[in-house]
Amino acid sequence: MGRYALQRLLGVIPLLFVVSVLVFLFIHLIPGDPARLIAGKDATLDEIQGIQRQLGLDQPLWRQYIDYMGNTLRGDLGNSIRSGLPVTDLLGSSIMPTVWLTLLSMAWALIIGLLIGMVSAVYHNRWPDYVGTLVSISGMSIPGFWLGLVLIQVFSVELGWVPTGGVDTWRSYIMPSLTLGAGIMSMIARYSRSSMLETMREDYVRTARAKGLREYLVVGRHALRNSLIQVVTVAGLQFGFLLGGSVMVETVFSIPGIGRLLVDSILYRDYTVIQALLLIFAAQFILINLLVDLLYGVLNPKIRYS
Amino acid sequence: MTQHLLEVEGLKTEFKRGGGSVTAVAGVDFHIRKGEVLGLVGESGCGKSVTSLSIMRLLKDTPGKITGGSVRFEGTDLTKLSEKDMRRARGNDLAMIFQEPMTSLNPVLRIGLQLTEPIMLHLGYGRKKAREHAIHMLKLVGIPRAEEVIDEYPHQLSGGMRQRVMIAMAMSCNPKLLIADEPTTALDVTIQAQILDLMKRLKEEQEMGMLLITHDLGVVAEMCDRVVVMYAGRVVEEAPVQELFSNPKHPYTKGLIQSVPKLRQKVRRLESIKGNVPDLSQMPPGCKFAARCPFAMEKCVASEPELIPLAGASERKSRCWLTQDEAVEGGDRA
Amino acid sequence: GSNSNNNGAASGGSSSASPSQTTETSSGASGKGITIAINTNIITLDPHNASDTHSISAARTMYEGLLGFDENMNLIPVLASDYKISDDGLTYTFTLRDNVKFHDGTDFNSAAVKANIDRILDEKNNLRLRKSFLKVAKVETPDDKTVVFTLSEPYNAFLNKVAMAGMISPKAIQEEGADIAKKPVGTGPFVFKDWTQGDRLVVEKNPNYWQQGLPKVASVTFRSVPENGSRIAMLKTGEADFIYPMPTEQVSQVEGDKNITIDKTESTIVRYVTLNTTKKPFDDVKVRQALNYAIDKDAYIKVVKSGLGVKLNSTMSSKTQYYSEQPGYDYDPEKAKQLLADAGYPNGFNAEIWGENDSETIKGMQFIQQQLAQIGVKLDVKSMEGGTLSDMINSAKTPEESKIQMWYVSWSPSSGDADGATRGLFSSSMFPPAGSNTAYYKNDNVDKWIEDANKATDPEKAKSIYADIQKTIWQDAPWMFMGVDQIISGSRSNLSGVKVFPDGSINVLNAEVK
Amino acid sequence: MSGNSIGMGAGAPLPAEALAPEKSKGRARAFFRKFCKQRLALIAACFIILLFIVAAFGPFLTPYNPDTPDYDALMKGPSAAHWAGTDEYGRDILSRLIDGTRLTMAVSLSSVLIAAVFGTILGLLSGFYGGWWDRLIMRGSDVLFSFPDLLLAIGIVAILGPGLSNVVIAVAVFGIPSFARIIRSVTLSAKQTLFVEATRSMGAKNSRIIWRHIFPETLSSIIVNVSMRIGGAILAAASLSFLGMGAKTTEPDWGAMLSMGRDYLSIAPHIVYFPGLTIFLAVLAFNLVGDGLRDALDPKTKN
Amino acid sequence: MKEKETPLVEVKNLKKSFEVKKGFLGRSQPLNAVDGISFAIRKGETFSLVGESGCGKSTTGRLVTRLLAPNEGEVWFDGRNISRLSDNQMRPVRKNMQMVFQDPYASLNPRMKVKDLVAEPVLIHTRLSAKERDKLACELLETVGLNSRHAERFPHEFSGGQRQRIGIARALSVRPSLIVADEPVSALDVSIQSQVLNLLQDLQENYGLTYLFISHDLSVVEHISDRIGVMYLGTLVETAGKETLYERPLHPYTQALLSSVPVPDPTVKRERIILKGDLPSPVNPPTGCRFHTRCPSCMEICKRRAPIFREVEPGREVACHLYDEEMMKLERK
Ligand SMILES: Nc1ncnc2c1ncn2[C@@H]1O[C@H](COP(=O)(O)OP(=O)(O)OP(=O)(O)O)[C@@H](O)[C@H]1O
Ligand SMILES: Nc1ncnc2c1ncn2[C@@H]1O[C@H](COP(=O)(O)OP(=O)(O)OP(=O)(O)O)[C@@H](O)[C@H]1O
Ligand SMILES: [Mg+2]
Ligand SMILES: [Mg+2]
Repeated sequence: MGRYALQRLLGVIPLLFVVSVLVFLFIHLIPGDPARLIAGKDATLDEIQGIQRQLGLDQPLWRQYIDYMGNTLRGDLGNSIRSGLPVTDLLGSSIMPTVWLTLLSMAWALIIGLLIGMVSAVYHNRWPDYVGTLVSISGMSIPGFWLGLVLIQVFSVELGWVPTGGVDTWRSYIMPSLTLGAGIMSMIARYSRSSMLETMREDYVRTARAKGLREYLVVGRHALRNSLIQVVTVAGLQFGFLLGGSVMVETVFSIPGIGRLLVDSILYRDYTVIQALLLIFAAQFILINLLVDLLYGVLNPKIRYS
Repeated sequence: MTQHLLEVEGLKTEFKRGGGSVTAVAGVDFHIRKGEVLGLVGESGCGKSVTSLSIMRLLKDTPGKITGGSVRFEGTDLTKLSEKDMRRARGNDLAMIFQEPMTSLNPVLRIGLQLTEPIMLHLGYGRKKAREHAIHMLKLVGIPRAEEVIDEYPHQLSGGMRQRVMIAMAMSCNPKLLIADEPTTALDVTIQAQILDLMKRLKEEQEMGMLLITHDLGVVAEMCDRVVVMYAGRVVEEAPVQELFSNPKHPYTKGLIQSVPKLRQKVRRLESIKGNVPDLSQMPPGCKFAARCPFAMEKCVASEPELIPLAGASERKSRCWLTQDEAVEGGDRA
Repeated sequence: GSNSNNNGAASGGSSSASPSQTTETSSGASGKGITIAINTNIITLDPHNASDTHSISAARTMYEGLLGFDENMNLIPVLASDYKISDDGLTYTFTLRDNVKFHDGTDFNSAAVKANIDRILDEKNNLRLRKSFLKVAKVETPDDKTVVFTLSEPYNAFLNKVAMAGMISPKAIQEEGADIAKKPVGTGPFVFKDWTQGDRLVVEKNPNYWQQGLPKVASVTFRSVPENGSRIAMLKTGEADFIYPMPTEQVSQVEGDKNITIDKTESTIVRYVTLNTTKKPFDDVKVRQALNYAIDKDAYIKVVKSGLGVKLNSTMSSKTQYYSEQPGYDYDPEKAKQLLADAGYPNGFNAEIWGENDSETIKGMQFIQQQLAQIGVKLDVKSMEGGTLSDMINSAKTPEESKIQMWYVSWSPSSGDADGATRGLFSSSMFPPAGSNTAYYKNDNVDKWIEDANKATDPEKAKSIYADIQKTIWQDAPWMFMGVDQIISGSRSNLSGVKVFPDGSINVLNAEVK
Repeated sequence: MSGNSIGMGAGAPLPAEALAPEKSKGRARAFFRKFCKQRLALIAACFIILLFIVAAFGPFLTPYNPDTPDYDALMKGPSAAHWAGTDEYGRDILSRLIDGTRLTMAVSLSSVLIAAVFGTILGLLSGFYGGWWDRLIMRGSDVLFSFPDLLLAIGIVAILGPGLSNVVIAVAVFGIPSFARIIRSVTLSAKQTLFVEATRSMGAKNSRIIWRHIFPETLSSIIVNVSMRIGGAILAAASLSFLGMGAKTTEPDWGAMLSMGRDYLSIAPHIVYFPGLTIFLAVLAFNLVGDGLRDALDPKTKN
Repeated sequence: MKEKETPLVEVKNLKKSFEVKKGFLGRSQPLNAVDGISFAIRKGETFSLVGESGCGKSTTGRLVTRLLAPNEGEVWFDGRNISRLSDNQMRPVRKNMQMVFQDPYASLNPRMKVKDLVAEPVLIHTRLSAKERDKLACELLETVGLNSRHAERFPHEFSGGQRQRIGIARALSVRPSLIVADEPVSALDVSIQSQVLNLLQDLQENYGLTYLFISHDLSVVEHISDRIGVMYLGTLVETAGKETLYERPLHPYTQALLSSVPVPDPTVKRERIILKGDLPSPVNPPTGCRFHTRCPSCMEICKRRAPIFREVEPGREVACHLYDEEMMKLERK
């Protein structure tokens, strides 16, 4: 397992390299001059050129890339163009809120989604199935920012149950993770429903019944594990989207996470921060894929043992 | 008359399909005695599996439903049992082996768990004792390294081994009746020979009744005491195995036996039954075989003959107008 | 005569910096902290490098300059108790206040001031404030309490710039280096506690603050809450004691709420549309005037600003130095059509209007589009992301290359000075990319006056020059003059003393929780 | 011909009908029957058809001019005159919703179709040819996947300038990698099918195998995914609007209406509720139809 | 004599291995699906390959038709080495070799009409117009015992046997000289199976076809073949004419195989040779003779050295040390 993981991780390096080049080209292709944006509207040309010199933005692109890569490889992500703060500081403070947010979203989305999926599958084409389907499809039809705003209006302003946002207590995370998880929950519910339905048609489920097992064992032990294998893959992919897609939720709920950091950095063309963030996104995406594969192996002995 | 182990009478199973429903099994009668192997043969789709699933009441996840007849097992009608009582019987008195050893075992659970499930459930053994019993069963079906195999996953075993595991599982609670639905069809001949050998041996040791479903007449000839031939959801002939092969009565049975290429038979051309099995949803009114029957008469197309015991032989029945005259006078018509 | 402290240095007549502590109570320090929700992140805590208002607000809780602003953007003495300006306008002499200590315990003295100015001027540091001090030829410290600045040429706005420069402890500058942006050490009423960029800044009461009895709250927390709806929700739930900006749309809703107080002030932020005077049809002054007549500014305030704003009556806000109100351009579509016809566009014309993509700007552009449609001018509204827009504007190296036609935008002079509200926008040396004269407005008189005003050491003279400038530009109409923003903040009713100044910075010195 | 009687036994030749029972309703018909079985999906499909009609004839259906402001009737709640109330400019929200249908549908449909076309081509190539192609395309989609959507969107909108088509492209680009992956996996399994191997063994060119045999296999996944994704595209476009990167800001589109109106949530909620509800219903409908299509096209689900 | 003897297909020491990943931890390993087999098929003859599942029959079939490229060895078709041809060069050759597949359900594209299915090879290889193709398709359908009225239908409307006829019609459409039939009847019911077997025999007579017939069913193979090759784990263990093979199997595997076939006659009681154990994995096959782990007459040498596949009597080749006189001699020493 360890060697496999290592192998996979090493295989990631070229990908990261490609990503870094693309990212670099891409963000430099986007119009907008960070020097001008930082300097502000009333800046003089001299001032702007000074900033460009200081940041090395007057160098040819390839030179900038080499410098950047050199520093990155040395573990120096540089300083934010906009605030002058070390990029590592910025990342350090914004990663955890996003990680918590996504983990919590994922957790409840998985639990509820699987539950709905299972109930839907067991009561296939009966009313619990219809209700489950409706709930799950509704979950993916609501715009996230809208759901967030409504939740705040109802649960914070009207009822005063939970804080409107921030990251002060675990209670601050309730609404954001509800909002963020809604779509994923729906996805998982739908995938687990269809994969459960498929699994329930398998021969070994019939075998389990032929043994005289009770229904909950048939479903819970024999069908669920097998469906999980497929659901995990979907959930893993979604996880990547979660991390990247938390921008809106972080904005609505004032969570100082990497999503918001990214938006801000993009708006100000804070190249160093964007580059670092994108490498993190890429690495995270790859890591999650790897994790999914490993989990896949844990759940699926065929892969684990052969 | 002595009580049979299993008595199936007028069993009828329908499937919902589209708007209406089709009758996959349309009034099947047969019986199995203790220690007897009954073969159930017939073409694909004639209702063999549905019959066996109906007996086990395993139609839950299909659109199928038993709509008539009775399945008496040691006197009790299984079709009338509550789901709970039926669960108690399944895996215990009645065990089943399925055709596909590759897919009938749960790929993500260890052999041990799957084997001990029915043992703990029906025999009430503890985990440890159940495991010992499971190992014993694995040894019984001739699996080498039983102690290791029990902790492995199905995909680590070959097809033949898996089918042995399935057999061990089915036999683990000393069933009185074993239903084997094409247990060797998916296996290679050399492995099939091993498995058939094993089943024969076990059957003799355990004294249980067996319903062996197959389309391979060779297997029937080797394994069975009596044979029931099905066609289009109906029993068309029933006979002791020797007589079936030496003197088939129903034209379908005849055609079937003649169309099988036999080793060292050296015929230029094979006989064959023309045409195809009729579609379940569009059954002709008369004899279901009439359209393919070389001896079909007008009568055959018009009305369907009944399954009638034949005179001169014990336990012979046939569903054909041609053999009606051989019928036992005043015999107990089904 | 010598022009000393035209704002009355000794008196501290404004409420904000009043050293006379009549209101002093022990309960002021009762351990209450307050939370202020703002709409963007605090970028840096380096007072010499902060360019956005919230960073400036944040820095000002911990840092003070020799001078400061009151709530009308008038200059007031802070760390300097007095100052003198020589007649030639080249020498500025500041007398420093006694007994002021930095948070790290070191003394505030003239050496500290010099160290700060050196830091600002050091090219290596590349600080935003540097350009404001480029005219400083030398800084002398004849004694501990006196600092003398000598300028290379007269600079009318110099005092405003001095007011922008917060004083950092020289020891901290030495020790922290660049990290000073994360760990501020100043003389201000609050001491740095904790800062997570993007989330919050916490500052605590400075127990040794030189103004007796201040501050009256134990701590101040700034939280960045970008979403309008969330910010107001926090105010309603009491999670925030003060929010700025208060979303204009929501004002009417909370106005009846007795727990919430709304405060409105006119700002220095002006909103306008620049018209590229080098491009047809905007090269004709009649067309430009016609466009100005075509806008119903009352409706503009009502619709776009939810009634919270005032019409722009000059090139700058009334809160800006040397403001002079101009008459005219009342809503008159008939006259507008007439002017257009006179200019040879009886059927109007088509044009593009550019702007950023925030909802407020989009709303404004839509409004303008609707209004101009009445006189036959069809606008194509192009809202662009800020960086892109800036590139679109600044990629033209000469007026001929410029693509810009109309740009709906706002401007606020960073230190409330008239030069800042004029030069960059109307001087012909400030065509993009050098500056923000996106109207490509060129009037030789105006160019000359801008230089003259800058050198004028007499405020009265400066005032009259700026009046000429404003009048001329108003008539030339290189802009459509739209409105002046109101600064609207919301606070819990039990909080007083938190003020937003016309430049948008938040002052918490007098914050008090009842 | 001699073969004529082969295997037909001695009896008289049977009529063809007896050989193969007449059930040649065709797959399309069967699919339609299956689909109509699903009530929810059917209702949703009707709703979508309605949307298309509204999109086509929008300008003739609006009770008011959707762009005419009425400064005396700002943010009025629903009434007999204005069924869905008026917005912050006093414009009739219902008219704007009707008018916005066209733009919203155009953006979402075209972006999904673009994604589908490119994703399908890439998926087919990558799945069919494997090897170098496959690695390139899949790594490419990895890269795209690991690129945050938002950056892509901003980047595209920023590079190409604002405007409808660029939002379409931005939304489309998100969709390409997932389409490519789905189609790739379908292609991989279709490639394994015996009938594809059979075609190869006949000596067919790759192009023929791909377009005649594999592409039709992927069609049902394409259809299902398109219908599912349209909902997602509506949401994505709305999210772009939320971040200020929407389509044309002056013409109504639902997402822009929703995101521009959100500042009024607590004072004039109808400004947000109606666009929100419309988006919800439309996305729901597309998802339900997608679900229904999947069930109807899935050979495993019997009736 | 030489000219006459040129076989239609000649396979020389053909090898094919697949890279298989062992789990997700392991490296990929070669799986020698076909490991050095040689045989020849004369024009007009039916040559059959039998063996257990996974022994490489289908792989051989796909190598012969060049659906797979061999790792080693050569395939000669009609006097031409086709094992190194490119896809493009191979295309015209395919006109002369067509395939019939095991699964009549999966080998017909469910989306195509029967007439299009049947005429697809014609479309690929000739320039006939659509009309001519339709006409040809109808003729072909009649040839295989279907009706021209079936032409407009879709495959799902047919039963398994009928579909297999469609598959055969398709293979016939370009008048190939060789038809490779991979388990063409094993998915069919016995009653239908015999129809198809008869059809294949008739077509061979009428059109002078050559068959490479792949099956695991010894009875079927005996019925249809002229010569038979028995495969075990990627190698040929014995080839012989039908008569000799069934009368007097030489290789112990062939013997066991024959004795394992259940005979549909309850009166026959045979002495069975029941092999022990399972088929070893082709990823790491046993050393020496591949069959030695299950062989009832295994000797010492079998474990060490692989026997050579050699002609032991005219038209008969075996790979077994039992028939290896020199080896036997060596062994005795
Ligand atoms: N789940 C199901 N849903 C609908 N119809 C079914 C189902 N299972 C079986 N049938 C129908 O019932 C009939 C009998 O099927 P059954 O499986 O019993 O045949 P069989 O004799 O076992 O054939 P085989 O030899 O192929 O296993 C078939 O026509 C089949 O279409
Ligand atoms: N594309 C492939 N990739 C990897 N392994 C393969 C591939 N094709 C075949 N094999 C392996 O090669 C061996 C021989 O396969 P082949 O299909 O030729 O066997 P067969 O004799 O036709 O078996 P069956 O009777 O089951 O069809 C098997 O072990 C199989 O798993
Ligand atoms: Mg069956
Ligand atoms: Mg094969």
